[in-house]
Amino acid sequence: MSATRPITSADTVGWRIDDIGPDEMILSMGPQHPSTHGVLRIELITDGELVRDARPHIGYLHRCFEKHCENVDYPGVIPYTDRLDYVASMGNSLGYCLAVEKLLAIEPSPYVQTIRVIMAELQRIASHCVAIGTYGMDLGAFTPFLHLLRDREKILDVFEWTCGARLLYNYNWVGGVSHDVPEGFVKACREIVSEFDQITYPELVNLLIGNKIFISRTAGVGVVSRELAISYDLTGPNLRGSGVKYDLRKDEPYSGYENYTFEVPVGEGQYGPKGSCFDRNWVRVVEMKESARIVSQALDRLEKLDKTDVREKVPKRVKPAKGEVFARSEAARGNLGYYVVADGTAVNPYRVKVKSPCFTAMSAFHHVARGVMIADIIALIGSFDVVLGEIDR
Amino acid sequence: MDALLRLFSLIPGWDQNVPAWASISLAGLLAAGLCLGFISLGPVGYVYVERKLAGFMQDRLGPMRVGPWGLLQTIADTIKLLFKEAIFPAAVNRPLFVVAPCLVVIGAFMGFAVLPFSPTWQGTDLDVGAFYVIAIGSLSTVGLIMAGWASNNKYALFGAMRSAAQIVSYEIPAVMSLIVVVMIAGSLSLQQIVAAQAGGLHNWFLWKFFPLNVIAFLVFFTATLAECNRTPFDIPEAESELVAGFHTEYSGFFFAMFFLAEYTEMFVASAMVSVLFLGGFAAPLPVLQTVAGFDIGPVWLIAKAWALVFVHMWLRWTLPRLRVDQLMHVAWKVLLPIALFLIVVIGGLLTAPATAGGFPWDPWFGWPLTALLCGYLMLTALRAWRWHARQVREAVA
Amino acid sequence: MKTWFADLWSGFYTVLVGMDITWRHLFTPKVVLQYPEQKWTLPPKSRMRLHLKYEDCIGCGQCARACPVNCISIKADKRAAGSAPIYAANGQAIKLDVKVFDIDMSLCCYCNLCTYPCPTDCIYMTPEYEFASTDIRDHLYRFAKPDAVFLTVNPKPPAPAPAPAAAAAAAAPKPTEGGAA
Amino acid sequence: MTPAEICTKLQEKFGADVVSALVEAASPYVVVKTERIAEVAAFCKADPALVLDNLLCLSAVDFHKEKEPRMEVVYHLFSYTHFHRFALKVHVPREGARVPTVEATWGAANWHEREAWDLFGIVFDGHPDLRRILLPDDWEGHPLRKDWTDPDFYRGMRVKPTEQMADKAMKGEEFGTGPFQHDPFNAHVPVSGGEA
Repeated sequence: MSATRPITSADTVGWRIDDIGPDEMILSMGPQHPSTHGVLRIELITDGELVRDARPHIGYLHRCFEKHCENVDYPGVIPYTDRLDYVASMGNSLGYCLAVEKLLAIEPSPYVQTIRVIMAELQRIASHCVAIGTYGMDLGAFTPFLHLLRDREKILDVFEWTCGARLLYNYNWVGGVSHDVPEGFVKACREIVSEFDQITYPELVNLLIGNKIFISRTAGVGVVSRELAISYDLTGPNLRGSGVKYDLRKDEPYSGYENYTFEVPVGEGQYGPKGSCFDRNWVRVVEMKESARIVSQALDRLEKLDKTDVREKVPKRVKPAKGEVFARSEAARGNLGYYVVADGTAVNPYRVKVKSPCFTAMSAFHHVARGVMIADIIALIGSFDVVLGEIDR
Repeated sequence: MDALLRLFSLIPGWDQNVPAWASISLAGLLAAGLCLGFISLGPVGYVYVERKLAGFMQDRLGPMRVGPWGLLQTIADTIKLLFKEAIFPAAVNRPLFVVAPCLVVIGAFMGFAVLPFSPTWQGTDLDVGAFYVIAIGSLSTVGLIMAGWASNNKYALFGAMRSAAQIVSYEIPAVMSLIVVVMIAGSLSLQQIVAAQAGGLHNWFLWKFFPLNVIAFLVFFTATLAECNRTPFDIPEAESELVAGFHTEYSGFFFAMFFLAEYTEMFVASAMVSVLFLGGFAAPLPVLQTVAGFDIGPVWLIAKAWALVFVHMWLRWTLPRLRVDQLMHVAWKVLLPIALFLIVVIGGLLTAPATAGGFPWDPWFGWPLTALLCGYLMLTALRAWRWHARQVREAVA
Repeated sequence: MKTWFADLWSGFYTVLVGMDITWRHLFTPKVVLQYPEQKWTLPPKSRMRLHLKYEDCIGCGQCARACPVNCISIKADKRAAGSAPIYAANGQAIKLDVKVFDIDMSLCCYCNLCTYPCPTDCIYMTPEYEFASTDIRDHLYRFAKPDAVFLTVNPKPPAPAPAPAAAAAAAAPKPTEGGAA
Repeated sequence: MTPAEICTKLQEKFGADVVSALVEAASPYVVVKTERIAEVAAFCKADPALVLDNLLCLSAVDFHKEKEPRMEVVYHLFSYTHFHRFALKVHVPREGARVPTVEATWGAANWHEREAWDLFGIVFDGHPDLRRILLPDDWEGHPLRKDWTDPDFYRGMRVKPTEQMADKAMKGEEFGTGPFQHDPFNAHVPVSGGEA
């Protein structure tokens, strides 16, 4: 089996003909492939339908986010963070703001924190809607995708109503948020949440997740063991799918997450080994429900809190002292870490490094992809729920 | 063809002046032309219906732009496809690349030769009609493999290999459950199979040996679904895995031919299912067989076939697709044992004198069950409508 | 054997459950908006095209500095000595002649950061979103009108309370002229 | 364990190889001698009191303006057993930087190190697959270094951001669509007319 031959840094382009065995074939999947969730390229060595080895190539969407950050001021970075994980922008900017606030030692008011929590959780629902919907589509079920997008649209409507944009919000600011919630926001959110709980969630479970074909396509496929998950720094639903009960919202609460009661779902391995594609998706599905729970609690809290100026703590000029901070937050796709270094002299960050959850998830891909079938490769990419904007940055 | 011949003889002096071979040839050509028209225009309708259904199931509207409610959308698409450039990638095997879609269409088209639309409206009543359809149906496999090979594309090759494996595997449960029907009818001729089911809904083979034949029906229907490459068995095209499978490299008119073949095959398969299990051109009530003295058998057959095509579409927009090994699992380990079991059991029942004509309760199940199914569907539809109305009321309030 | 039957049944049953759901969705309300005929009512905060009330611009360039993608370019000169003093709507004296105020909407990232530092609230985002074009140059909006007669501008400094003219303008945006033409 | 305890433990084990430590700040770290980082990493993961089994982030920072210009590689670690966090740092020279790989200890380091090589030019000795990851394979230079300047051309295409249309308009130039105008391979592409 020549596929296991160590790859030297000399062959940079890809596998060659002498890397594969007599019955094997190199299949290049992507960057223009319907199911690679953007522009991911995967080189596969296949023996018929079986995948012997896989090698992901990333970078097709690289925009050098980190270089951008060094050239704009601290608030100017936020629009760029929105474009990292463009499916869940609220979570990204929240993570960045938390990091810079830690650097500046600002604590936003509880009112602002509650708004942030509502936004982040609504965004998580919207993001998981896309994740599960596209996952269904990867497996050939088109209908759940559009049912879920219908719900996502409602959430985006609320976002647009609040901050003026549907996808790239620039809503979370250092020390606050850009706009206060509009009149009638609480009622609209409650409607969304109740509709999600009563209609979308049961329908999703019956139509897609409970379907025997879906189960047999996902259960037992792409099993990520607990050790592999931790070693490769899989986070968020990918980690919890492997049975590690770790959620930053619970274990390192930020933005007042300690005030809400919610469960942290973990993969239970109902239909096969723990850590399979099914478990990862199951965790996402249950997480949507828990997020809806958090949203309704946060809405209660928001009604009780006194309205404060949401830009009260926003500094006129963000210029932190020399220092560095590594802050993590639980974005929709996992732990999003920002490592921000300030040199104390400039209004630009000296260095911003993003630890994106998709990047690390994708780095474990080749371990899981060995020995599965081509159709499972699609299922696997979808179950890691990667967004190439965040991998390539 | 018989009907056409009879029409000819209505013309005064035809029989005297035109030799028999000429009128038979003319009738054959005319029949072929009719079928060709039917299969070319049919997909226009199916595609529209499918897109509308998909839209409605997904809370969308489907095509709405071209014509009222988008009625002319598929016609516009067809025109576009016909006038589009057929692109030949540099490395394709050109002769095979061109022949493949033709073969696929021919395979789909030839099934029409034996489909009985009424006692007289039939291309020809072959003695082995049932097997003919099955045999011809797998001719398209050759076309698919050719297309996949000639495209010189790894994805197309995968699609071709998958489709070969799939169609060959699903022939077997299809034929096995077909044998059940053949045993009951005592003939392979489609005319005689339909004739054995005449006299009302309770006489359909679906309700014979209740509930054994229902299972046979499901097996056969599933197998035809797989032979038409429809979801959940659409792995040869599997657009999320293999881009477009065997027709990845096709464009323009050649792509349209694959499309045509797929929908034609769907119709032929559904018509076969209705001939074998749902009485073919026999009406559910004998009274409905003729309207003003005219035999409306073709209408019944087409209606039944379309109902089954609707189920095909319904399934497609509901289910995910199976993986290739699970597909084989379903064929060989699920459908085939069931079909074999049914052959043994029903064969045994047929030889026993007490049950040679079916179970005593057979006539009593067809009507209530059909009514129950239709009633359930209507009720849920009504509930959904009323829910809609309530939503509108609340929105207004 | 038992799992075989269980799998068979669960496969059959879940298919039926799924079909039931899609059947019901055939009759449920549709959520489609047929765009050119039906249009969204955008919320007033919508961030679509940038607009500049040129009459109020004092040429301070804070918006250009705030822009993370540098889509605003401003060139301003000192007003000629002795020319009559003019003021923005909120009473700020305009001391610079804004010669060039170009916004390249093909670069804009719609982040709204330029509007916050503006001292006269003269740059704002309008809910107008239909400005797609086949030529990228049509997205260069040039707001500077060097020969403009400032009809709306106060000739004198206004009364102490500055009129919230910009806020009113943001609520009811007028169609913009200018642009590339 | 608190950062101070972790630091003491590391100092006990590695002595002078732990160059310096900052444990009181918000983000505590120790600086380790570059050659020993792989051993320190293995120890951090294996020691039952530490079990820093998760590499949260591996980032490189280019301090080019310091008195002695250097680059730092920062390892943010986390333990799923004890739920504590810690950071290791190594200092490397800006030219010819080499750091032993920790890929054997934490799988996640594989791609992070490739990224650091790609964007900073730090070579990780012993890395199994040290290729460029984000940039094209034939890219020259390492763009996140502070002394990086954009090249003018990459494969005949203009790399530098074209001057903004507005600037060009001010100079009275025809502003085409960037790269196409200057690209010899695209010289035949007409720049569509239009008045601005």
